[in-house]
Formats: sequence, structure tokens, C-alpha cells
Amino acid sequence: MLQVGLTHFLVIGAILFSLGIYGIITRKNAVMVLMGVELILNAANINFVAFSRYGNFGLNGQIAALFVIVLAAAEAAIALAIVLNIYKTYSNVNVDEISNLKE
Amino acid sequence: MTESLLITLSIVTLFLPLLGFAVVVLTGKKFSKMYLFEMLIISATLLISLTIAFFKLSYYPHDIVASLDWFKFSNVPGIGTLNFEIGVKIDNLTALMLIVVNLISFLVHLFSIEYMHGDPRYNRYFSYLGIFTFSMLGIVLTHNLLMMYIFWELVGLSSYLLIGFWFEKKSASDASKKAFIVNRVGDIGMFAGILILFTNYHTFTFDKIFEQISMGHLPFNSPAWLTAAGILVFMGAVGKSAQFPLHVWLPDAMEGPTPVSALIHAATMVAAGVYLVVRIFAMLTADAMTVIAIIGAVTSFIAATIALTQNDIKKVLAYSTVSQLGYMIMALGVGAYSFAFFHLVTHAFFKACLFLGSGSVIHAMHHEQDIRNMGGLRKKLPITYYTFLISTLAISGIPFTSGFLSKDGILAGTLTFGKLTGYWFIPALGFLVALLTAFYMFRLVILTFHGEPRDHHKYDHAHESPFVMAAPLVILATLSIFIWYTPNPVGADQGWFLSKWVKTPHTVVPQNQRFNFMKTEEKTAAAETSEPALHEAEAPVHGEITHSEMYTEAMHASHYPAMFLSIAMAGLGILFAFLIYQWKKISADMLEEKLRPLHKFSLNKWYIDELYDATWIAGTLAFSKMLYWIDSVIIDGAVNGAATVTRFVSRLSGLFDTFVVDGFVNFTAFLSGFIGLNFKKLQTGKVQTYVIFVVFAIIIIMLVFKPY
Amino acid sequence: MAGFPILSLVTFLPVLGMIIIMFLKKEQALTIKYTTLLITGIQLVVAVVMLLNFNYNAQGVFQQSSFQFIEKFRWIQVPGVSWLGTVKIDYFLGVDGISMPMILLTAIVSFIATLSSWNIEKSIKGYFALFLLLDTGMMGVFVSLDFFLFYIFWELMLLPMYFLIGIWGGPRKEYAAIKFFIYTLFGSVFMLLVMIGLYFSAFETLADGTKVHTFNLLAMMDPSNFSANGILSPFNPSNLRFIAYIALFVGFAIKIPMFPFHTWLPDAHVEAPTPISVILAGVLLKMGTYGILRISYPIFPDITKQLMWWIALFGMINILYGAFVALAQKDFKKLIAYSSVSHMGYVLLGMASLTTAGISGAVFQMFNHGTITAMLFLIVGVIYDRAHTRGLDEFGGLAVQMPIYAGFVTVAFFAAIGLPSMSGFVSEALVFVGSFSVEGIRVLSILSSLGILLGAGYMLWTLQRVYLGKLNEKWANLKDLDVREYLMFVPLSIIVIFLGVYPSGMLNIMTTSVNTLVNLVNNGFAKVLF
Amino acid sequence: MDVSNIIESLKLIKPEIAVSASLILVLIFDLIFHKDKKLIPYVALLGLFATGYFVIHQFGTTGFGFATKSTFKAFGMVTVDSFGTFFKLLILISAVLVLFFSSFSDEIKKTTDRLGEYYVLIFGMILGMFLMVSATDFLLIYLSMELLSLSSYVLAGFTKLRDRNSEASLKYVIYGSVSSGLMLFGISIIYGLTGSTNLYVINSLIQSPQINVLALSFALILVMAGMGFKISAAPFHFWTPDVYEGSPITITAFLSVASKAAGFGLLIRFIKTGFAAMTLNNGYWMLNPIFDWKLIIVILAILTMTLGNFSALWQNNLKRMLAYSSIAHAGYLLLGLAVFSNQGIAAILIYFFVYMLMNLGAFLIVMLIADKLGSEDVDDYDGLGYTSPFLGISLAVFLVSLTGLPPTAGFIGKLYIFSALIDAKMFVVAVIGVLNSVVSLYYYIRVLKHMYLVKPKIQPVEIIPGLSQKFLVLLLVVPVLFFGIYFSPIVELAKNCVVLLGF
Repeated sequence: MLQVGLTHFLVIGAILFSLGIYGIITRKNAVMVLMGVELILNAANINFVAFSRYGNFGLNGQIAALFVIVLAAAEAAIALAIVLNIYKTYSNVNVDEISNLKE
Repeated sequence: MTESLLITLSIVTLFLPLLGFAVVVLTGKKFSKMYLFEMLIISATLLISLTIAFFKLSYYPHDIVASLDWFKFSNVPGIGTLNFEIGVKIDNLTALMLIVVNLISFLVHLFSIEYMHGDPRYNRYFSYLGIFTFSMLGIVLTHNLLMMYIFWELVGLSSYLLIGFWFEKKSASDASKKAFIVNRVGDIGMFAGILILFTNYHTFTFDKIFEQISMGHLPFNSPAWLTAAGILVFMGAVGKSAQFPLHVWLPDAMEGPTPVSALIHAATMVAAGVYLVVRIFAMLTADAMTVIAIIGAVTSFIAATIALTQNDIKKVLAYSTVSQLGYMIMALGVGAYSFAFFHLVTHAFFKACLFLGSGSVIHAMHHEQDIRNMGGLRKKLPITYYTFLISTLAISGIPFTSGFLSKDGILAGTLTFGKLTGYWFIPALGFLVALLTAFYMFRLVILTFHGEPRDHHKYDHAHESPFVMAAPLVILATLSIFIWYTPNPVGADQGWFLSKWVKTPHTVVPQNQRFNFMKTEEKTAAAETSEPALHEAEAPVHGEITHSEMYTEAMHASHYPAMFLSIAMAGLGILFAFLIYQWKKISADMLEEKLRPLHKFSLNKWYIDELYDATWIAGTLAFSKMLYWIDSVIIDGAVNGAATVTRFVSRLSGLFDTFVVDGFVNFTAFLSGFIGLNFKKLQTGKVQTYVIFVVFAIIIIMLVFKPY
Repeated sequence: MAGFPILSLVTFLPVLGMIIIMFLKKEQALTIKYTTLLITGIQLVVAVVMLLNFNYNAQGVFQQSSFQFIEKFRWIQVPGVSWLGTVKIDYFLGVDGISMPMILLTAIVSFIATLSSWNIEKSIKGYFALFLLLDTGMMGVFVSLDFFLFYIFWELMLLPMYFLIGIWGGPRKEYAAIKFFIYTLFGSVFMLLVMIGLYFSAFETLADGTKVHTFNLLAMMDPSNFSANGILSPFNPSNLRFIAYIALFVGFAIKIPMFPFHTWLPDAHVEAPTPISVILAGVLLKMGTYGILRISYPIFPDITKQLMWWIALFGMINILYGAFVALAQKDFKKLIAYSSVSHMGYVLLGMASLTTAGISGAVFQMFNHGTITAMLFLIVGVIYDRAHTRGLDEFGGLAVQMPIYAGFVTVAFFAAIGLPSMSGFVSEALVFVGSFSVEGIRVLSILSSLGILLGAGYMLWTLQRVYLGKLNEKWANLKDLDVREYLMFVPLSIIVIFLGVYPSGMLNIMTTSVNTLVNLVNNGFAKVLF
Repeated sequence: MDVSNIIESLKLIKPEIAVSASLILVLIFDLIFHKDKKLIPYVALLGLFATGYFVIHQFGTTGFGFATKSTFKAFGMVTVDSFGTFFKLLILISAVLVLFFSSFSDEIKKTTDRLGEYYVLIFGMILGMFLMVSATDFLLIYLSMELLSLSSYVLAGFTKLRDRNSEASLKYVIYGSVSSGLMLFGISIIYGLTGSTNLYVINSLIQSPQINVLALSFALILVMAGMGFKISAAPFHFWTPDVYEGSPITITAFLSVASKAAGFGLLIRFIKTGFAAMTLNNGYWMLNPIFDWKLIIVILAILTMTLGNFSALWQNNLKRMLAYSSIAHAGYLLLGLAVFSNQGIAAILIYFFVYMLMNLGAFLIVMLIADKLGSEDVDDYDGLGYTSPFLGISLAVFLVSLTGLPPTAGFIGKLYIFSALIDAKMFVVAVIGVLNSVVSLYYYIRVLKHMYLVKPKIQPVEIIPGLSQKFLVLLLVVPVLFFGIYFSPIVELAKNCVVLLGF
């Protein structure tokens, strides 16, 4: 009988993390890139909660997860505002093309 | 006349010419008559010198020495006090040299008044003569090697200035440069020799060095080093006295005014080399003496053969000077010390006379120096002719002249040397040179003064020189007669010059390093050790016997053979000269034709200059160019090259500004540029690329780190 | 004199001048010039006053009590904690027989260089301000007895030099300036590391008996001040000391400049304006050799003895290499620059001998090279000012056109050749006397003597090409020296000849100190007591 | 956690409270006086001075704030000690200076209508930084870093005057959030391995042998990535040049000094609190051998300074050049950390103090020139040294100081860094360090070359700074020179601020 344990959560966290990285690297759309970031944050959240639940470490991890969720929201808000601004200037949100500052 | 007064006078006589130089050189531009001041000075110097010489030779049998510390290092670790002394030593040699130098200098000054008349740098010329006299007197008066070296270089300077006096001519400035540099080659050797002695004895003073050697203290405890020191110091003489292989500068030095040639390049400065060897004679080992004898003999032979074919009146005389200096050096090498010095003195007078005579001719012929354009001048320039003739007889070694006495002595010395050591080629060369000398000197006389004039235009304008030029000639010619040196016209041994004034010094070289014939016999040696006090009282320093009895006997035995042989040689030479040039019994052209290769070889001075040009000079310049190339290309910019590449790349990609060009142009520059360039490329401006880099960085760090 | 801070005066006087100049207006060009002249003049007078009060028998070198005109007070002090010892740096100035000649040299050359700066036209104010700052830097190096202070002065003159070459220099000035800067900085950063290493290795015992780390050079010379496990302690068997010596030496060698670090010199000289070339050759190069004598030798006597052959070898290479390359030059100034390389080789050779004669010769040569080369650069400057070219082959016969000038040229050239009766001879002779007497480097010494010959070669050739021969008609209107130029040459000529005739004037100053140094180095770390 | 603990803790965070209060005050002022923004800078300044008062008072105070667990000793989320206070002071001084900069800056003047937001965000940054340097709990570390980041993301693109402002902002936010994400993931793993987020607790737990070293290393490297981002250590520095160039110059200056200082404060505290077993009597730390910090820091340091210096060689834009230069300086600072000793930390503190003066000075001059010239391109600086001697000489002093030549303060910073290295016998690293500083000379001096040596193609503009601007420049020049000659005060201060609470 398959017991869902810590490892499973961690594997899911790792997969999310990897997907996040993959998204950040490959997506051209800035909003999609930001979604990749959200995936990473949530991967960490899953870890926190899982450790907290299975490790008998008290509630610290879960509280941390709550904070992260809040912060993720704030970050998303700011990031989207910036993307909006970019759209105003460049009329697109393709991160590849926004590369005047270099070398 | 106390000793201290003599010393004072000698110092005065030393510095007077310097004063003359300083005053004339500084004021000569403003006052056109400043040369008279120099004349005054040289007259005073001459008078004082004569006084000193008179008193020294008459009243003081021993040496008069005074010295002081020029500078010193006290409390030197391991040594104590290190003195750099300067000082004056007046012995008989000094006294005689004082007369020779100052007399000839005075006469040359006199001669120059007319000869140099009208030169734009007239006063400058006299000031240079002043500094020369000063330097030469320094060499004469010094009692140590350091000061000798200092004045050695200073005569070099005055020689440089005077040879290049007409520096507008390229040949003159070339010659002066050559003279200085060639002399420097010898000087380096001399300096090295001095260093060997100083390192071991911590003194430069001749007497102190000799004293230490005589006590058995050899340089670096090895007789080989003593030989080396002797030969190295002798190197200085090789340069200054124009011995082979450094003789090449002297003929070129004839670019200077003729009176200068008479004074510096015939009578005095070039004889300084001989004087130096005379000074260090006491410390020469047998090996060193052999080297010296060989160099002297070879030089005299080479120079004599070259003189045979030269057409420039001064060149002939120059080579004859080289040849005669070779004689003196050879004489020292074979141990005929006193004759060498004797020849120095006699040669100084008759050679000065010859040069001034040639000056008179050149002056009369309006600076024509080629003897092929002369002839028949006997009638136009009688005084010049007769004085010239007397001197020529002297140099050829005809009896009743001073030259005969000294030359005869030298030849006897070589003969004895050959007999005692088996080096027969040295006397052979000596006699051969005697023949050649007589030949080329008479060739010169005949072509210049006898026969018909070959350039009538110049001949017609020629006229005898005025008094100030003639008087020196007469005086010098008179001094070429035997009577000044000895009452006996065929043997100088009993004359005051050799019996009283010049005696061979006691050699200080260890017994086993001497020639057999110079070894102190046991009898004498015993006397030396048992009765040193008595010995000293009787015969201080110069009175000692250097040569063994064996030598004295052999010398005695070879006196007459040598005399007859030398007269025969001279006569033969003169005969040939007359046969060929006067009576034209043998055609000179025919001889030239038959002996073409030899003639060319002689005319071109054995191609020695060409050889040096092609090897040393060209080599040095090529080497220096190569080093400079290396310096600017390889050392400076392992990467001037790399920078070029960078620049090329920069143009190509259009990425850089002039930054690279004036950037670090060396390897680090290139490297940093290169690194920077690649780092720069990482900065693509695309944020996703950055993220990729970060991810990769993390992976790489994990791998490098190997925490597992 | 006791108590009067004469060394601070001589060092910081130029800074005072600089401040005065800062407050002057750009337009007051003449005032600025005269201010500078006055300041350097006073500096010279102060230096002479020091000389007059100088005690010839005081040893100096490693003994604080026998240094003269000492100024020492606490500059930086931070009380220590367990992991950080008391930080203590002294403002420590003093003079002994080795630094005194250098101080004189600096004062003389600065004064002459001021005279020669008279026809600078571009931003005069900046020029003279930087010039004076440079002066302070140079003087400071020669009077510091604290490594930290020494280093600060050492670096202080980099920037003024950069600008002086870079702004007032020739066509490739930017390149030359940066090359000079980078090279020197490259050397000095290593010096910095060694300095720190020594700091952590050496102690000084304070008055209250506590031991603190120190930058005091004199304390570093006493082995009893080193702890056994200090990184650069002589008791530490690691070879770090050896490496440190090399690093320090490279720092100094670049300044000398020693082959193969010399390539900045020709560029810097050629591009720098005349007065700066004069300073550069006259004083700056000496800082390298001075540093070796003041720091490397007494602090690392053991390594010095080990490496003496190598130092002599590089001395020889410098002499011969510089001379050969000089022979190949077509640019007058470059030729003089390479001749400097050659002449500084004698200094190295003399130092390597570790004998009194050799080191005295080296120090004396430092002084003489300073005055002689200053003259040579002034000579180049004179024709460059008039003809605006320095090509050796473009001239000829100037001796006819400019006889007075030619007279000074003769003096300077023959002094450079090492003609007796000129100061250069005495120092070169002493160098050879010293180096020849040491068996290990005798061969090198003999080979080096070839440099005398080559020196005569390139100098006389130059003399011939530029001054002798027929006058090139192009230059028939060049004027002879004016009064100001006359004033630059006369004192230098007098010094050169005076010291050639009476070398004791300079040698006596240094003998006691040099003896002490020789003892110190030769005895390794055995305590030296006379 | 009881009330008294909270009250005690509040006493410890007075400066932070003051910052927060100022933030709110500025916000309120902005709302009330939205027509006239002139007052806002003064209010902000007042707030900073008030904060300064508390910061200075905090020197010597130590304590843990907001302890979370009673089973262990009362370790808190916030640790107050002199080390942190030093950094707070540093941050505060640079904030004050940046405030002045802002009042001169043309860029900021053009956006006066949003001035309130600007100051509010700056206060946000300050608060984040204050918390960063005293945080000893991963949670607070993360939160404070985010607070700093979020404020700076906005500020980077604040002026919106040019395209590059927005671009900088976007890059910053993407790069920054990825970094913080990575770090957070790392933190979550550490939490899983040790069961705690408190550094002190982690320190004591981490010694147990059953810790999975691979996982821990991975987590720590991720955390390093986050912190490396803040201090722009290679290879996490890529955002720096782009963002520095794109941001308003005042913000660039602030980021390059304060943000970096906070990052370093955090990094040092993190390593020492988390991994040092004890500090030996001679000042060296005994680090827990579980992770080879020395190797990684040395590698990062060398990489950072080399990359920074060599890239800077090629820059024509002065801002960008200074960005790379600040990367290089981060490398030197990491060298100070790499010795893991109190000496090294003291060197870092000294260096930072000096770096603040000279770097802000350089940015100030660049700003003043850019305002007039409209360009930060080095080619446009040709001949400027003659027409604007005051600015020219001042910039020369700052650049020379940045190179590290005496007699400027920059030399003292370098001296102490290299002293620490030599003392720790890290000779090779020291040699690489000094060689790097030789390279750095090249690009700094290049600016001077353009100002003084290069002949201008067109007549250069004359820039005469106002009296207050001159005063501000002097305020930075004089200490740079003064501390170069007399540096006892900084050393004294640094020496007293090295010790972290608990060791």
C-alpha cells in the first residue's frame, strides 16, 4: 500500500522548482516568466509545509509558508506593474527584445 | 733648493698649464691676444721644469716623493683604511721627462704661432695645448697608478680635442673619435690591471706595490695573476703608444694640426705608453716581458712595412712613429730598459723635428701633403731641409746621431735576448726594421726635397718659414746630435745619460718568474739579506743590479756585432732608397708592378682598418640594432605584436575605441583586454541568459565542490 | 638645530608652495613661476643647511640613535584587543649618510628643473602645483624611516608624474604616462604585500614594555624583533623570505629600471617635457636603488648575500644592454634614456659587491648620474626647444653655431663617458674597485667594463653627429644659450667637476653609514657593534 | 513569547521603528500637501536624523529581539549588536547623502509630482536593510530582503524618463525574484534538515552527524545565490551593470553602497552565526567543517573582482563602468570575508566605510556632470578637467581612492584587506588581489585621461556647481583625504564593531 510520505511532497516540490526554472528560461512573455517565479516560490512552500508536517518541527514552517504566500502576492503586484510599464514603452512584453542595456 | 721646494715647484709646473687652459678657454672669445698668455705660461713652465730637472739630476740621487689622500674610506670592514692617494714622485726619469715634454711643448707652441695663424679658433687651439701639457705633466709626475690612469684619460681628452680641432672636416671628427675609442680599449685593460693590483695591495702607489711584491705577496697568491696584471697594465701602453693591434688610430690622428702631431702623436703622449711600461718594469714577469717584446717587434715590423708605400708625408712619419714606439716596447720586453728610455728621449727630439719639418713643408706648400706632388724643395727650404736631414739620419741610426746610440743599444739588447733565450726572431725583426726605416725615411727625404719639383705651381709659391717656425727646427735638430748624451759617439754606456741618470730598476718579481738572465745571483742575494742597511745607503732603489753577470757579459759581447750590423742595415736601406728614388737605377714602378700584391697589402695598411670595420664595428652596430629590435618588439610588448592583433580584431568587430591602441601595449594588456572582452560578451542584455548563467553557476559550484 | 623639524620643512615646503599656487590666479603666470623657484630655492638652502650641520661620524642605517635630524612621533595609534594588536604607526623621519646625498640631489635637481620649466606654456598653474607635489613625494621617500610612510611617499609621486607626462608631454604622451603608471604600480603593489608581511613579522618594544607590530624600518633590521613563527622571520625556515625579497626587489627594480623592466623608461623620457625628464632621470630612478639599500639590504641581509651574484648579473646586463641599445638609437632623447639604463647598471653592480668601495661608488654614482643625466636631458631640451626635432641625423656642426652650448655639451658628455676629473669617473671607478674585489662577481665586473668602451662609443658618436662636422644650413639661425639656460648648466657643471676633483666632499658624507651597512649585510644577523 | 518579551524587543528595534514612522509620516505628508512637494525632502531628512539618533544610541547595546522558542536560549529573530549597528549607521549615512543627491538630481526633479512615493520607497529600502543586517532568522532574512528588493525594483524604474529605466526595472524584478526564489527553496531545505529557521539554533543542530551533506550543500549554495545577488558577487552579478546603468543615478548610488552593505552584513552574520563554532583568541573563527566556506568564498571573491575589473576595462558609460567597479569592490570585500577572522571583518568594515565615501562621491560627480552634459559617456568628458576644475579634481580624488592609492582613504581599505590576507597566510590570493587593483587603475585613470589628457574635439562645457553642491562634494572629498592620512578613527570604530553577539 502506497503511503504518501515526506518524499512524495519533496519530489513534487522539486518538480515544481524545476518547472519554474524551465519556465523562466524558456518563456518569452514576461508574465509567463513571472509565473515561473511563482512556481519556485510554491515549490518552497510545499517543502516548508511538508517538513513542518512530517518533521515534528512545530508550526514554524507553515507560518513561513503563509508569509511567503503574502510576499509572493506583493511581488506579483509590483512585477505586473512593471510589466505594464514595459508594455507602455515597448508595446510588447517580450523579455528577449528588451535588451538594450548590455555589455 | 730643499726637497719640499722642488715638490712645490713641480706642483706649480703641473698646474700652470691648467691655469693657462682655464683662462684662455674662458676669455679667448673676447680677447684675441689671449694666446700670448698661454705662451707666457708655457715659458714659465719650461723654466721651472728645467730648474727642477737641474737640481734633481745634480743634487738629489734619491727619489723625492710627496703624497696626500685624495679621498679615503676609514674603518672599512675587513680592510681598515682604504686610501686613494695622489702624489708626486720626482726621480731621474721624471726630471728627464719634464725637460723633454716641456721643451718640445714650448717649441711646438712657438711653431704654432705662425703655423696656426689666421685660424678662427686660434686661442682655443692654444688653450688645448695647455690642457695637454697639464695632462702630460701629470703622467710624468705621478707616483701612482690611479693618477696615471686619470691623466692617461685626460691626455686622451686633449688628444681628442686636438685631433678633432678642425671638426668641420668629417675625417677629423672621425679620427678623433677613433683615437679616443681605440685608446679606451687599451684603457680598459689597464684599468683591469690596476684593479688586480689594488684589490690585493689596497694601494695604487708604484713603490708600495713593488714593496709588497718583493716581500712575496703575489696577487691572489699566484704568479699567473702577476703576469696578468703586468700584461693588462701594458694594454694601456698598447693603446696609447699605438702598438699592434691598437695602432690603427695613430695614422688617422694626423688629421690634427701638424704641430699637434709633433707634440702629441710623435714626441710625448704616444711615448707615455713606453713611460708606463718603464714605470711598471720592476713587476714584469718573464712571461709578461716576452709578450711585450713580441708585440713591440711585431708592431715595429708592421708599421715599417706600411710606411714603405705611403705617399702622405705625415702618414709616413706616423707609421715611422709607430714603428719606433714598437722598438722601445720591444726593448723593454727584452730587458734593455735603459736603452728603451734613452730611445724615448732621442726619438722625441728627432721625431718632433721631423714632424715640425713636415709642418714647415706643408705650410710652405699651402697644405699639400702628398709627397708625389713635392720634390726639389731643398733649394726653397734650406733650413727645413737640413734639419730634416739630420733627424732622418738620426732615425736611420747613422753614427754621430743620438738615434744611432739608442737604436744600437736596443738592437744589441735584442741580440743578447735572442742569444740568451733563443727567441731569434726578435733581433731578426729588429734588424730588418732598421733596414726598412732607413729606406722609407730616405725615400721620404728624396721625394720631398731632392729631384725636380713635380708641382711647379705650388713649388713656385713655396718659401722658407719665418723665424718662429725655423728656430724650433734648429733646436730640435741640434738635440739629435750625440754630444748631448755622451762624449763617445759609438757607445752610450759611459755617457752621463746612461751611467748617471737612467739605471735599470731592481726587479721585484719572484726569482722563479724571471728570465734566467735576470735572476739575482746568490752572491748578490746574500748581500741583500745580510746587509740591507748598507745596501740601501750605497745604492738606493735604482742602483741595484737587475741583470745577472751572464747578461752583462752577453750584452758586452753583442755590442759591436750589433753596431756593425745596424750600420750595415741602415746603409743598405739608404742605398736602396737612393738607387730607386734618387738615381732611378731601379724603377719604382717596375718594383711596384712586380710586387703588386705586397705593395697593395702595404699601401692598404695590411687591411687592418677594413678588418676592424667589418668585424668589431659592424658587429657591434649590428648587435646593438638587434638588441634594440628585441627591446622594442619582444621585451616591450611581448605584445606590440599581440596589440596589433587586438587592434585588428577591434577594427574588425568595430567594438573598441582607441582604447586598445593606446592601452597597455604589453602582454598583460593583451591578456586583460582579451579576458575583459570575453567577460563582456557574457553580458548579453537578456535577462533569461543571466538566469541560465546563474543556474549553471550553481550546478558548476556543486560539481567543483563535491560535497558528497 | 635640535628639535627643529628641518626634515618636515624640507619635505613639506613644496606642499606649502602648492597651496600658495592654488590660491593664485591662472593669469599670474610669472608669480607662479617665481613662487616655485623661491620654494625650491629655499628647499635647496635648507638642504645645504642640513649638510652643514651633518655629523659625518654618525652611523645611521639601523641605529636610531645615530640618525640625524630625527623626527618621530605617534601618527596612528589604535589600542589593541586580543585578536588585533595595537596599531601603531610613527611619523618617523631621519637622515644618515646614505640619504643625505639623495636629499641634496633632490633639492638641486628640483631647483634646476624649475628653471628649465620656465617656458612651459600650457596651464602653468596646474603644472607647477603638480611639480611641487612631486617634489614632496621624492623628498619624502628619502627621509622616511617608517615603511608605511615610505610607501605613501613612494605612491604619492605617481599621480603627479602621470599628469606631468600625460598633459605636458609629447605626441605619445598618454601611452607613455599610463605605461609609467602601470609599471610602477605593478611593482609597488608587491612592495605593499611585503610591507604587510614584514609588519606582521616584526615587533617593536614600546616605552612601556609592550610589544607591538611595527612598520619601523629600523626595528625590522634587528632579528631580535622577529618572532620565531612570523611569516617573514629570519628564524622561519620557509622560503617565503626569499620570495618576499624578490617581490620587494622587483618593486624597486622597476623604478631603477632594471632589465627587463626598463621598457617604460625610454617611452616616458621621450614623451615627458624636458624638466620632467630631468626629474625622472635625476631623482626618480634613484629611488629604486635607494630603496634597495635602505630596505632590502638591511632587512634581508641573508637573502642579499645569497642573491648578490644575480644582482651583479643584472647590473652587468643593464650596463651592456643599455649601452648597446643606446648605440642603435636615432632619437637623441631615447639615446640618453638608454644611457641611463646603462649608468644605473653601475649602481647595481656596485651595490652587489657588498663592499665599502662598491656601495659608496653606487651611492656616489646615484648622485652623479642625477646631475650628469640632468645635464644631458637639459642639453636635449635646449635643441628641442629651438629646432623641434631630436633626430640625431638631422643636425651637425652645432658646435660652430652655438659654441657656449657646445662647451657644456662637451663637459656633460665627457662626464657621462666617465672621464677622470669629472664626478662620474670616481663613482664608476669605485664601483669597479668594489665589484672586482669580490671573487664571486669578478668576472661580471670585468665584462661590465666593456660598458665604459661602449659608453664612449655612443656618446662620442652622438657628439660627432650633432655637434661636429659641417653646420647643417637648416639650423644656421639657432641662438646660443640665454641667461636662464646658462644658469641651469653652470651649477651642474661646477658640481660635476668639483666632485670629480674633490670626491671627498660627497664620499665623506656616506662612508660611515656605508661601512655600517656593509658590516650589517656581511655579518648577516649577527649584531653589529663597533 | 510573552508581552514583556515583545516590549523588551521593541526597545531593541527603535531605529527600525523610527524608520517605519518616518515612512508613514512621509506618506501622510505626501497625501496632505500633494500640491507642494517641497517639504517632503525635509520631512524625510528629519526622519533620517531621528533614526540616526537612535542608531547612534544603539551602539554598545546588545540583545535578542522577538525570541521564538523558550526551549533554547532566548535566541530571537532580531539580534542587535555593534556589528549590525555599524552597518545601520553606514546605511543611514548613505541614505542621507543620497537624499541630498536627490535634491540636486535633474532626473528626480523631473518627476517631482511623485516625490512622495520616491521617499517612501527609499524608506522602505532602509527598513529592509536595517532588518537584514540584524536578522538571525531565515524568515526575517527572507522578508527583509524582499522588502528591500521590492522597493528597489520600483525605484530602479522610477523616473520612466527613458526606455532604459523600465528595462532596468524589469530585469531587476525578474532576476531578483528568481534569486529570492532560489534562496527560499534553499531555506526550505535547510529547514527540513534542521527543523529550525533560527540561525543560532541551526548552528547548534548542524553539528549532528546525520545531516545530509549533499542536501545541505545544495541548500547553502542556493542561499548563497540569493545573497550573492544582493552583493552582486559573480556569477550572480549579471543584473548589476544593466540595472545600475538603467536606474536613476541616485538609486544606482544607493544600491551600490547601502544595498551592498546590507547584503554583506547579512552574509557575514549568516555565516558566522550559522556556522562558526567559536572565535579563537587570535581572532580566527572555527567554522563548522560540514561546509567548506573558505573555498567557495575565495573562489567567488577572485571571480568577482577579476570579472568586475576586466569587464570595466571596456566600458564607455561611466555609470556602467562604476557598476563593474562596484562588482570588483565586492570582490575585494569578499576577500576580507574569506579569511574568516575578526581581522577580516574589521577590514571589511573599514573598507565599507571608505567605499561609501568614495563611491558615493564618484556617483555624485558623475551625476552633476550628467545633469549638465546629458551624457555619462567618457568620450564626452574630454577636456572637462580644465573647464570644471573643481569637479575634475574631486573626481580625480575619488577615482584615485577607488584605485587604492595613498594618500587617500581607499588605500587604507585595501591595506587592511590585504593585511588580513597576509596575516592569514593567504599569499596567492593576496597577489591576485593586488594584481587586480593594478588592472583597476587602468579604467579609473582612463577617466582622468579623458578629462585632462585628451584634446577635446569641441569646446567642453563649463560646469560650475552651486555652493551647496560644492559643499556636498567637499563633504565627501575631505574625509577621503583625511582618512587617508589619519585613519585611527575608522580603525577604532571598526575594531569595536566586529564582535557579533554570541561569539
